[in-house]
Amino acid sequence: MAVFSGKNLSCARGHRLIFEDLSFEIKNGQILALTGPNGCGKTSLLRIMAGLLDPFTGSLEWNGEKNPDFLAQNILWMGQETPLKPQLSVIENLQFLSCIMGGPSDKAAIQETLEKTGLGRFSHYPVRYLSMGQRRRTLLTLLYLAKRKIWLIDEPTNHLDKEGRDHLVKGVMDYTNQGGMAVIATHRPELWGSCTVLDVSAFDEGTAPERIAA
Amino acid sequence: MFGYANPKRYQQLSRIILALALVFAVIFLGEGLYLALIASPPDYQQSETVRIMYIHVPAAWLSMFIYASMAVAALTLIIWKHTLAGFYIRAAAPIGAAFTAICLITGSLWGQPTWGTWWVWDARLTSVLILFFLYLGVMALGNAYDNPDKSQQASAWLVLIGSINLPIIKFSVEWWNTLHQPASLTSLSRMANPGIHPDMLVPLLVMAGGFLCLFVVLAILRLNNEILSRKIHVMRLRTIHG
Amino acid sequence: MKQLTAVLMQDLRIDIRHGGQIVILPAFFLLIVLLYPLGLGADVKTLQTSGPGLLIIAALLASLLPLEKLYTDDLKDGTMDLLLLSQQPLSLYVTGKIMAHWIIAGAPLVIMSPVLAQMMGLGISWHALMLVFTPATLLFVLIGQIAAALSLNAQRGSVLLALLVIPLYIPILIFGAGALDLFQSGMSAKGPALFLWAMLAFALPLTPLVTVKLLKMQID
Amino acid sequence: MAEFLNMNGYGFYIWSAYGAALTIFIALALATLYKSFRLKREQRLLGKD
Repeated sequence: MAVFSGKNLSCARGHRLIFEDLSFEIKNGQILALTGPNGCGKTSLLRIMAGLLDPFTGSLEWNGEKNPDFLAQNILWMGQETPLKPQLSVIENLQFLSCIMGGPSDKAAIQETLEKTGLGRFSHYPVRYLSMGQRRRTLLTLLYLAKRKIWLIDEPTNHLDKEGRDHLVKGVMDYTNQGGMAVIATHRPELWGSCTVLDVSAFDEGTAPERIAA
Repeated sequence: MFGYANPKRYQQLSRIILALALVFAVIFLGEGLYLALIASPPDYQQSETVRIMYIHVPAAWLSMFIYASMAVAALTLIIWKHTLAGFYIRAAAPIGAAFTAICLITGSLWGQPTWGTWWVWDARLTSVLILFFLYLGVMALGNAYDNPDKSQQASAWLVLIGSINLPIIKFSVEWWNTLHQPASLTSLSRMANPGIHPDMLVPLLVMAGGFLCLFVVLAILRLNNEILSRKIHVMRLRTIHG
Repeated sequence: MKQLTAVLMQDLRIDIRHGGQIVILPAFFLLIVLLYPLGLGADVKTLQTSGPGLLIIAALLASLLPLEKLYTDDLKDGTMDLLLLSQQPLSLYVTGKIMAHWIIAGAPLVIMSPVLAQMMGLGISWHALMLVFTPATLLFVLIGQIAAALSLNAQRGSVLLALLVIPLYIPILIFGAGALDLFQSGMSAKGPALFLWAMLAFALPLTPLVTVKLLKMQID
Repeated sequence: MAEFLNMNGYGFYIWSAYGAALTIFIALALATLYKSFRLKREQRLLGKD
């Protein structure tokens, strides 16, 4: 029963603390939804969890002890941007990204995962033909391919149509039901069913930070 | 690295150095100009135009010295993250460029009467011209970013890379000079630095001292500007984000 | 190691199959060399004396073209974030980028140089040209990589890039042109040619490390 | 005095050299002082609100 937690994290942007003394804890099979208005630090918190941004204070722990290498090996980051090259086909993009994230890079394995996320038919289409929803689903395929324990997804549902959104939510829910962990920065926590909600703006500098039982 | 290192200590220190440098600058330059223009004898070959050398050579020394000092500041910024060093690079670069420009202009004004052309592809002059572009590069990179920390880091790295390249450039220009130099020019360039005559050396050194003090004065003024503008940048961020 | 080939293959695919960069750069190189006879007059005497230098200058200008687009796409679309989490050192990624950059922007110039030397009426053997152009184009690529990483997030990047990079290209230009000049006049060009290879030996190991440091600085 | 200014024929070059150096220094000094004046004014404005 692994636990991924952060102790009194704070993040500085420019010369100001956008959030302070924030702690969180997430166990297997759980989804943590980060909410709060834009600019309150949701994305920055996610980037700190992913190790892409150094926190001003505080630390991240896996099963209670600091282990940055382990975290770096088991975190999968999906930001608001879509790291797909429009000229290359879906399979070529995924081959590259999967190779970077340590997943399989042979066509067969990728094709089979693409079938699972419903993009099998388009595997040889250049990405520029795909809609934004289909591109996000391609990235969801990468989530499966990379087999990483902790999924960090930033605003997955914006510019997605209904059908794309359901597909994504189902994908993440299936994953967490099988014991994975997911932290999602979102404006619509109700989409993600029974998930613990952490309002990042509550930890704003100066406001009294109430601990939210994770 | 919030703010900058020990501001208070820097404040008093800079005020003392500024005053001292200003006083010495006036003394050295006054004495130097007197020596250069009035007291020193004309050169037997170039007659009066040697007086231009009393600015040309110190300016060249200064432009090299300032770039070297920026390289040291770049090292301290990159290794010890000392933000004051980052401000120094932004403060010193324009002064270095100014000295290089003076060196080039006085060089061509000296070239016209002595060599008959406004610009002579002499090895030293060409290296100074390249150094001028290195300075422009540092200044351009310095304010190419909106995030001040990034622009400091980037220009520090450029100064480092430039300082590694400078000796290579100097060597290659000198080698190039031997390759393409028509015979007539070699005799002229020997005349350009005819083994400094002792009573010419004194005004040269005094003027160099004067330029150095002038540099210190300008550097400190510009350094204060950089620190103030960083303070305002922080204030603006704070007022906007509330 | 797999990541290096993955980056290399991806860049080559983008540039060759889709971007057509593999055609544009040599065409630009040829175009500049075409301008010289039009500008200087086509009599062999002038072309021969100034030919070697002009060839290297054309290679220098052609190598400026691809610099701006080197890392901007990867930074904007978030690939750089994934690379940081990829557990493999970033220098593999940068080395892959350097190899792809040279294959696209360097090798064609080296291959074309004998043809252009003939056009300029230079009596330089093709292996002398290879001996000089290979290190020269590699050095243009290496220093270009550092400048591209330096001016990554800057506005008006391309103008800034040229200003940063050309002063650093000057030693390569001098020794390259000097070597070709000596080769043409039959004298031994060991000195400058060796110096070019020495500069290459100096720059090759350092560039990936410095570029990684600069990219990391730009990302956070 | 005229003979001194003339610098037996080279006066033009010598004085324009010294003049150029002087103008560059003055320009740099003025730019620096003007910038510090503008920054101080900006700081006063910021200090108020």
